[in-house]
Amino acid sequence: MLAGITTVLGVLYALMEHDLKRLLAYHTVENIGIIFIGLGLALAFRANAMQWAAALALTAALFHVLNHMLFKSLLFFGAGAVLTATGERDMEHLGGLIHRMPKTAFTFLVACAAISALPPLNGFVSEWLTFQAILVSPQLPQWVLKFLVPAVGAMLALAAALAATCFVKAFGITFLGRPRSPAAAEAKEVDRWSLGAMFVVAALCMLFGILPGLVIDALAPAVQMLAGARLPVQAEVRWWSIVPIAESHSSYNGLLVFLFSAMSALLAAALIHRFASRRFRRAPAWDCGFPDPQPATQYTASSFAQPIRRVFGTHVFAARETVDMPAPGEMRPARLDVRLRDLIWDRLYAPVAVGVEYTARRLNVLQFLTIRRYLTLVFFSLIILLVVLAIWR
Amino acid sequence: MGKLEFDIAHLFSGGLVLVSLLLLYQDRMFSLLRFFAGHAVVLSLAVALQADLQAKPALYITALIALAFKGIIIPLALYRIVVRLDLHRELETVVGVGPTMLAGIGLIGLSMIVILPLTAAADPLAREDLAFALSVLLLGLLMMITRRNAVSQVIGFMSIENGLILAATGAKGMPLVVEISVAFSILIAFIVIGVFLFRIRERFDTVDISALHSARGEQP
Amino acid sequence: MNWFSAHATVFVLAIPAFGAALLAVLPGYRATARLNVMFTGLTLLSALTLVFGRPETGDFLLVDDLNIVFVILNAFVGFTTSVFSASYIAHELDTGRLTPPYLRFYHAMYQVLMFGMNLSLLANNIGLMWVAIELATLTTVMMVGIYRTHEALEAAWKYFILGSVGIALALFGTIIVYVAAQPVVGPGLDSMAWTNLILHGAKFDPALLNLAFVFLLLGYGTKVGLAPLHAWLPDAHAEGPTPISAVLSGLLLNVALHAVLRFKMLMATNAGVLAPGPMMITMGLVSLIFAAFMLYKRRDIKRMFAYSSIEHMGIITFAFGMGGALANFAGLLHMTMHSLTKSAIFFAVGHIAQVKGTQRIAEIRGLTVTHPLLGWALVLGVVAIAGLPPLGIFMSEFLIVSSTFARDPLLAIPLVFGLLVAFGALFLRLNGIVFGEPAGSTAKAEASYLPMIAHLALVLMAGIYLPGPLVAWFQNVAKLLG
Amino acid sequence: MALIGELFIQGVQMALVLAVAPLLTGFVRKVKARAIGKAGPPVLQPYRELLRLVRKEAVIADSASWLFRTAPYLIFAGIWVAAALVPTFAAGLVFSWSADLIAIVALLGSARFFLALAGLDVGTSFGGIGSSREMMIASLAEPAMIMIVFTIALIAGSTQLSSIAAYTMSHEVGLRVSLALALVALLMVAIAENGRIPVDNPATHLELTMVHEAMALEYSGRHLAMIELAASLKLVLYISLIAGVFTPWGLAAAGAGFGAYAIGFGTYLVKLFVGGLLLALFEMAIAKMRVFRYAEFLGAALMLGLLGTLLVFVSKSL
Repeated sequence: MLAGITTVLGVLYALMEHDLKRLLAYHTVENIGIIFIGLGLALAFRANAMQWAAALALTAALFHVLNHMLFKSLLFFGAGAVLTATGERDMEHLGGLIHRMPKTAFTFLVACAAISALPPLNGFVSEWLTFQAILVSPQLPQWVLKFLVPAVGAMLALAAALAATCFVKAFGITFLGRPRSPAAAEAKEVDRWSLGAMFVVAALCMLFGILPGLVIDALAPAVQMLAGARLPVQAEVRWWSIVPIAESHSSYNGLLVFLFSAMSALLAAALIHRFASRRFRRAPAWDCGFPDPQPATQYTASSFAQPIRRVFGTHVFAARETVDMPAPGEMRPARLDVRLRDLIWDRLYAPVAVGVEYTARRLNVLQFLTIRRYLTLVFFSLIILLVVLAIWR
Repeated sequence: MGKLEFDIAHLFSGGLVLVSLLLLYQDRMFSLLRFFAGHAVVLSLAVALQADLQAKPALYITALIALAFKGIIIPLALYRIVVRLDLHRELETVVGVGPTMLAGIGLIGLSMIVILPLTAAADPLAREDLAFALSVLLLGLLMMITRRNAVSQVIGFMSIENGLILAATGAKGMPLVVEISVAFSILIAFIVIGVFLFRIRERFDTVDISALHSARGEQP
Repeated sequence: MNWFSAHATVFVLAIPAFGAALLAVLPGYRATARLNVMFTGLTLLSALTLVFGRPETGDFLLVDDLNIVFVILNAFVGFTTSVFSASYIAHELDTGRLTPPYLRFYHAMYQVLMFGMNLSLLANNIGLMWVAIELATLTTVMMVGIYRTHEALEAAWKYFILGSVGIALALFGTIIVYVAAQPVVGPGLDSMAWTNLILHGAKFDPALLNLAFVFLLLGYGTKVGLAPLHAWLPDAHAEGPTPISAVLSGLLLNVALHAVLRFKMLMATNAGVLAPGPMMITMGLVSLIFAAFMLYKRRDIKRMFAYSSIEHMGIITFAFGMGGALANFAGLLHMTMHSLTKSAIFFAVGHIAQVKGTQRIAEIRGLTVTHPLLGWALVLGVVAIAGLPPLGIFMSEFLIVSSTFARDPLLAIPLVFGLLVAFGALFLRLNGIVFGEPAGSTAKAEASYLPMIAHLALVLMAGIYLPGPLVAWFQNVAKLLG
Repeated sequence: MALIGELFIQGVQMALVLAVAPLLTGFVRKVKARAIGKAGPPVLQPYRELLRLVRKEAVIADSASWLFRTAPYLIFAGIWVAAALVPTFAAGLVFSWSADLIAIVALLGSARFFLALAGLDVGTSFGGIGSSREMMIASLAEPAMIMIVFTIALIAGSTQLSSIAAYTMSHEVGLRVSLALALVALLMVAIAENGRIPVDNPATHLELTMVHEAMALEYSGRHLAMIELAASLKLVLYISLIAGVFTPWGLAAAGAGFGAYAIGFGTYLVKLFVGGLLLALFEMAIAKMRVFRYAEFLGAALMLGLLGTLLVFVSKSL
């Protein structure tokens, strides 16, 4: 449950973040949350001796660990590339990078799609598995779990959707549109090696998404160890689709989905190019008739997040938007400032942190005792045990 | 085993407990040393008696070590240390002597409660010995934690160890007793040397004052 | 091979003993360092032969499934550590923290330590075991004090005093066990031999056994470093040479734990005793939670990881206290994993301390920038020690937690709580050390990375895939533990 | 041979949804026009529009990147594949097991993902508005959808559309509260996702209210055609999804004879017709709401879905 909350909050804060790297960091929180959902379910199942379900949940968790490793590192590569190329981390000053560094943009796009759990990439598979695990959870006896698990599922879904939003923002604002700063305007593509690395990882993302069965089988021994059971061997399921429980129950075939989409996209493109006019002409953006050459008029990260901020804002961030419009005739720019005070932090985490801090400080005294006092500790523990012994019978 | 020997053995081990109580009572360094010598003597007597009863000549060695090493050498050495480093001649106690004594009585009671209700499977003498040994041990520990002087703590430790040897000898036919007593004597030698090493500081208390920690960057 | 494995125990003991004697007289640290490595290597080899066949148990020596695990682990980590220390110590010599005579002493002591630990693991006699553990303790005391700095001496002194009290308590417990056994088995060495004790344990006087266990738990628990008997541990780790910290955390604690386990087995044979489980569980939880909180305020990196050792010892004790095949299995696994991981971490920390010239966390920053390999190795180590998948410790911790949930959910709550607290602390600290603005020298570390990497690789491998035979073996041992 | 046959059927279905999509859109428009007493464009108007768009040259903004040009095809592909997986006139199609409801939801999600990116690509303020609002809607609609999927899947014991359909056909499901809730929620989501009134108005280009249109604003020519087609495909998909899950009657079983397929075909067209009719009337009946009311609208959907799931969870245990 806590995992669920963490997940959603992580992604929400990420959504509010301009700093590319900080955004990614918040997302790590989210993904850890997802992983812990898996682990938690696994524990619950295991405690109720539902080995196969535990195996499912655990596989999902481990798979997600793997995926997260992949696409998060890819994202960080990308962010690093952007940083080296432009020296900017604030998305508000980026934009239009796709023209300057198309390859980086491509890999980053793959990573974004993967982390937003879009098929046919790997992120989707692990999330799908987690959902499947949630779907078997009504068989848990505990009532509390019965009510918690669907909620967690909802949160997971919410998180996934928000993640998509967040990465549309991340990618859109960073790579698309028009450069918002000279630095972004003359960015250079990064060197061949880092590009190579990024492409390799991206390829892995795709591979794991398309042929998840292999990964699941690879994870099987560990799962077997922990959950006492394992998922059915995926290798010989027809056409490399994955079937966690039973085919009638649920199955997913990354390969086919991938081929399908690829085929139909190509088909459509081909048809269009065959029969339709292939001509096109470059022209300034139309923008409903009032185009504005200034890049500043573009949608920015914070304005992108604004609707979400409105929706969740008041509850989660205690967001305060203060617009001060200059009185007519007054010569000063209108300014909109957004103050986010994340309530959850204040209400939930801060007290915990304070408590831990306090306890730590209290206990820390024990580091500075004299040997005699330590001996006293030993002495008293001895006495206590003896007394226990004495009064036992 | 005759009644008489039993009583004598009982007497000795009981005497040992008594002496450690007296050790607890001391507030002068030198009297403490003397009493400790007495402690060792009583121990050696008890051990010798056991050697006789169990017909294990090896135990005589233990008795001898106890007598010579702890009864004479160590006290003298400590005496020299005290004089050489002119430590405080009176012992600083953490808790007053009175409460300490009460606590000591309580500990003896505790050890009796713990040991005596044992089934009679173990022969009575062993049980007695165990009970007394345990109380000696606890008293020694109590002494270690209620006295501030390094010397008195060393003595506390040695009385613990006397208690152990008493127990070891009390257990019929226990092997390795001699070896153990030798090992312990070496240990104690170490400790005494340690006290020399730490002559700069005469108490354990001052061994790790926070100054050190700040030097080590551990002080918050 | 058979003949060899039949006498393996002799070799396992004789080689270090001989090595100690030899290294004590040989001058020249390079040679001695190499010899040190060689001897530990030989010990490892002869220990490995135990897998193929085991010698029959004698009056003094005993080989069974339980201690083979410990012996091999011991020999292995001892070997890698000696490899590490060879280069490490050389560096210490260059920086003038040590002088050749001390070094000779150091190597001799190292062998003595190995001897002591192996002896106590193989001992079939509770008295012998006691003596061996004390031998090991005293040697480590000297090693801790080897730098002769104010703090080192103080740490050694603290270790020494607390250790000796522990010794005394343990001995008393041993005596009581003998007293309990003597009427049944009869006087003499027989009633100190494990084989007999386990055999006749049922007929012993339960009350005596209880009493004995209390003392043994406290006595050896001091060595294991269970709170509140842990006081010596952090300083000893922080002030001693890093290889010794590694050996302490990785091995000596295990050895003491092994003793406790033996006595727990003895207790298990007797029906009348009050279960040792609750005591161990309590102490384990106390140590876990206490250490977890202590992690937050640490300024000294080695001391921090020392506390993390306490924490893990708590977990392991807890697991064994829970008992039952699964928990025991998890405990064994966790112990193995912890030894490997923690020694690897200490290797890394040793390199760090050498290149940065400080152990203060505040002064170690941005390691991944200045020393990528070292930094990431540390990250991996800490990730492992914090129990994140897919590394080995995650597996064991998961097993412990889940079995606890299955058996006694109430106990699981403090357990998980402690784990989370420790988790937070570790990552709080790690963040600063590894990432953040780089600071301190960027000098290259001379010492060899090999042991560290080997350990981490093993841990990773264990996390992903455990070989079947090993699992079977551990499960078998777990059953043995009852 | 059998495989060929199945593949053929699959192909037919894909072609069918593709062919039917513009018709449905046109039909809805027509009905709406009629309802307010206009003559309205002919039903086949959408086809003409598409053709016209395809013939026209495409105008691309200077600041547009390769993504801008590839996005339409990706979007189209995503939705088409999703639509192909929904049983329209026959269940248990050959590829139906290659993805389940969750996958379908996710596919739509990816289509949306790219559309939003495309909206941002040119870097105009309207595109931005569009995509940010779209994602906002999505971020609520998707979980609601997942919740609905949960409900259905838990009742049918599968996330596999064909088997769900089979389930609802075979068993007397009866009136399950949770199913009803799911239906309502699904309708709301469908409306939101297809950008119909009250959430969005496909006809408007009034900048403050448009969502979907805003993203497609910079598109023209064949790209616009693709997107339009995709949009109407989506509509078909949702209607046939609802039909397939809640009213699977007449659905031909896998490998059934041609007659069965014919029946299925007919019923399917009827279903679409009815669906479109209802949609149009619904749109007539109510007014567009403010952008930030969407949250409540979809939040309600989400809550319904969650409630449904909870009910199932509880009832499962009883």
